[in-house]
Amino acid sequence: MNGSKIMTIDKRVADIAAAVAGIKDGARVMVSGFGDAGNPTELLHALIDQGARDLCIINNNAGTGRLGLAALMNAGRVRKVICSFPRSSHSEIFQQLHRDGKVELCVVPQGTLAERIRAGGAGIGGFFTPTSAGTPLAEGKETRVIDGIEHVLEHPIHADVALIKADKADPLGNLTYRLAARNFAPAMCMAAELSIVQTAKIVAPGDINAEDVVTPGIFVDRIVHVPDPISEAEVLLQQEAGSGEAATGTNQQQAAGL
Amino acid sequence: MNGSKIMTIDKRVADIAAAVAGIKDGARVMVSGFGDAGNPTELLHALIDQGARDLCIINNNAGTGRLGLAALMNAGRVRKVICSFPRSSHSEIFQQLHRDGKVELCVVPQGTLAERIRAGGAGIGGFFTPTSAGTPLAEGKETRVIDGIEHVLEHPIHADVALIKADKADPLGNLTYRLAARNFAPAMCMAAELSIVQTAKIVAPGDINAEDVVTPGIFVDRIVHVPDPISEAEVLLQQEAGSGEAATGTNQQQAAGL
Amino acid sequence: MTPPMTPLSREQMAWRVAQEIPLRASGGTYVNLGIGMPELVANHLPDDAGIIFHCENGILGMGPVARPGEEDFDLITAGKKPVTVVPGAAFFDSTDSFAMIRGGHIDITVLGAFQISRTGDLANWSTGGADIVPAVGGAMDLAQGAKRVFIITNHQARDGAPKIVETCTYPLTGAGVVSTVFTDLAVIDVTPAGLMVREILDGLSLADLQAKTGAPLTAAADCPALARPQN
Amino acid sequence: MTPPMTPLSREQMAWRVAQEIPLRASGGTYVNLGIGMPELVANHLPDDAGIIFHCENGILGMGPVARPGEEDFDLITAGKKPVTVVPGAAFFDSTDSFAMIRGGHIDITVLGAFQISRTGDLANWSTGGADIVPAVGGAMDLAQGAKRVFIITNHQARDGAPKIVETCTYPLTGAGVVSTVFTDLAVIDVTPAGLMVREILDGLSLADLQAKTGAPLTAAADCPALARPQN
Repeated sequence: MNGSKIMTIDKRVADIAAAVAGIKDGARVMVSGFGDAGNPTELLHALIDQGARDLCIINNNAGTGRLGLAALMNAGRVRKVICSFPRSSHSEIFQQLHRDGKVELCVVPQGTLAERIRAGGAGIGGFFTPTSAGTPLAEGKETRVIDGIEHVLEHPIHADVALIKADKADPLGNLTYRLAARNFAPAMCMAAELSIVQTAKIVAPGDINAEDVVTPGIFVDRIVHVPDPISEAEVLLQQEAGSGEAATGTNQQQAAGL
Repeated sequence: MNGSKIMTIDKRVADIAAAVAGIKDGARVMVSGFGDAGNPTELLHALIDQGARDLCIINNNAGTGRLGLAALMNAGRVRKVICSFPRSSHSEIFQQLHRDGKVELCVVPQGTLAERIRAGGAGIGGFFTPTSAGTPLAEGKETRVIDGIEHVLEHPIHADVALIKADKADPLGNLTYRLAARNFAPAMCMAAELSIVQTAKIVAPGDINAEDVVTPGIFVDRIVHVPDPISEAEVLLQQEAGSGEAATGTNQQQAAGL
Repeated sequence: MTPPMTPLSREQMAWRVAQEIPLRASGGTYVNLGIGMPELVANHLPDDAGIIFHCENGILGMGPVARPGEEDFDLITAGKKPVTVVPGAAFFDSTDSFAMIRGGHIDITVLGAFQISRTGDLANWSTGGADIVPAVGGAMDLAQGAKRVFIITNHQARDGAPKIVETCTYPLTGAGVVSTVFTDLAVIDVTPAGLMVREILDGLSLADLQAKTGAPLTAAADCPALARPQN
Repeated sequence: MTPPMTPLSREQMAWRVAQEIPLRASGGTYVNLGIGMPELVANHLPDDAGIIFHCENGILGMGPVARPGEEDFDLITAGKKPVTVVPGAAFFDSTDSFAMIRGGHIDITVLGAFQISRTGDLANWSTGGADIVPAVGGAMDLAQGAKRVFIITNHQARDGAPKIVETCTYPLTGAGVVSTVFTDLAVIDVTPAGLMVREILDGLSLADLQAKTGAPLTAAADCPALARPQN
């Protein structure tokens, strides 16, 4: 880093345990990612080690394979999932827990989910959307015909914590993301009281062109450096090629086994 | 440009007259810019030459100095302005027209203006915001107490046309903006039926890193190359320094005099 | 009367849908393909056709599937398949991606279906079974938001039940959203006047088609034969 | 009783406000300064204080005013002044900028005022005169959205009328939004129990201050003197 005058701001924490410190039982936790792109797997494993339970998870999916969100659910820490698509391939852990009545499910259309999260971050008290009008997902919701089209009133989603995977971060919390790994991360950083980011690269202030910042630092609270994040899809691909180990559990296991 | 396979998409038009062709009398026209940053001055001058009148303008301000939006208003083409701050310094043309009852004014809080434009582009039928609750700007509007806080229901703003100033564009319409010249442009590109962009630089597809695109091409319809756009603030600065000419009117005048 | 031709195969149905997508528009045609059979439509569109594929997870300018060994799992489709992008692609977040969908910026979406009603209601996300975990993804947003909704589906379910029905019995994805239904037997437009058969499998009578359909169909006397690829 | 000291100058008031802004928080303090007197507050904050200035037109990390000859009119403040940025700055569009303001992400905004009511109502955008073009800008968003709203203002208007009043007579900017009022005579917190004088100009009695104020004030018996810079 340099001696720039704004270097008194430094949101980096020492390690991944410090990153998830203080997350409370019962917390509402937003988790970035769509499929395998943008999952904060190491933060989720640290949350298993940290011990918080009775969590309400907000994510596009409901965990796949055995790592990350699936591992957190398998550890019995999740009470409820708010998501758009819990039935991805390899989502057996969630499906079993849901069938057993151990995890509650709230399904939200993906665009409504994204917009509700943004509304939470942007101070919007509610909004009308045509999406889901006339469908079972609108049952019990206020509706209104606007310009001849039936709309559903949707409410903002806030969270106590967001767990986010970025590609680059500077100490002020300015972030960029790789390719399609961006998805829900920017809106979740806005909507959570405490935004915790694992980033593959840490750069000096100014190294991200100010015009290219995707998430401005105002929406970020803690940064932890995870230089080589695990990808479950890559693990599965290696397994199919016969070259991989079974992937399981926590960061300790990950450090030992993978 | 290259021979890339997507080059059948080419939103460039031959000249600035072609850029504004077809704008109808009575059109709702969004105009990017905040102060002097991001004003599509050449497009506005082309609109004077094009002749459309009885226009409803949506902009953060209401024109300053004698160029661009102020020139359009001075030419008697504007029926109504929807904006947040019409009382900038050098806004004499608008103020006189408004006092004379020749231009109607609708003042909207700046954040509500931005959010209403985004709502227009994003298919939101309306939203609740605490901004303006309890003030004269909420008079006649539906209100609702949400979580103990009074909110005002605000409606989306759509437009027939957006006139936009960008820094870089590729033929597909992907855009970037300089510094703080971005302001209202991305939301306006989303909310207008026809988005017309003047850009200082035209680059080949792929020359803007896909992660750094600010306005994706789906929101853009026409692109015109204006390599060296005029800045009224720079003109004024030069005048103060005694080195400039009086700035006036249309592109022809601009080409002749400046 | 000639015996009916073989119904269209999945690839032939995808080819037929592709014929309906405007090519080489200088302003581009923005298309979102749903997961499953709709993805096949891309196989039948020329490379330089001016079509930009949108992926709900934040991509404009999706290209071909990634070659083995070149997969990058930060670059996947809505169906979670590793993919590539074309020059001039753009990445953006989920709120912008769904602003494109919900704001009416996607010209055409191609989706599968469990059922389509006479008035264009679509059911394609849930069979309503208590034993199935419900999962909607972006289906409701696409059905409601795209300018035109094309459905690609077999005319009948595996058990022979009609998929085009008077009223959907499965949970709705959207009400009155379908533009055109492309089946293995016909092309049918949803219009204010009801379901209009635009093309019908060569050798199949309207009465035959009606017998496989759960809602009333109308067709011109000179209704053309269902187009199919030459090879 | 000593005669009252000279009321604070504009720069001294700005200095006093600056004392209330948390410095060197490792997470940063995000501050938006309104146009006019609030801008002076930046003069009294050290460069390395961990404070990030937000401009409503789409900047985080505003730096000093641009030097003559180095102005770039694509890089201006909300007050349209050419400015600079610090390393680690970010640019964004108006919707994101106001999401920061309206979503409660700005720690402190410093604004001017025509009137402040006993319950923290703020009037600072219009005197309601029919001859004046109304112009609100981002004032209502800032007043409603920032975590804390600091007001910097002379205690009385030029004609001697109190600016702190029982009920605002000018059009409101926001209801119940003000946290603290910093005047040339006092620092006054808006609390559920009413207006609490936290500091009062040395030598000025509470009764004197109350006489210049249009709403009831309360103060502790040992209310400290209004702090002012040494030089």
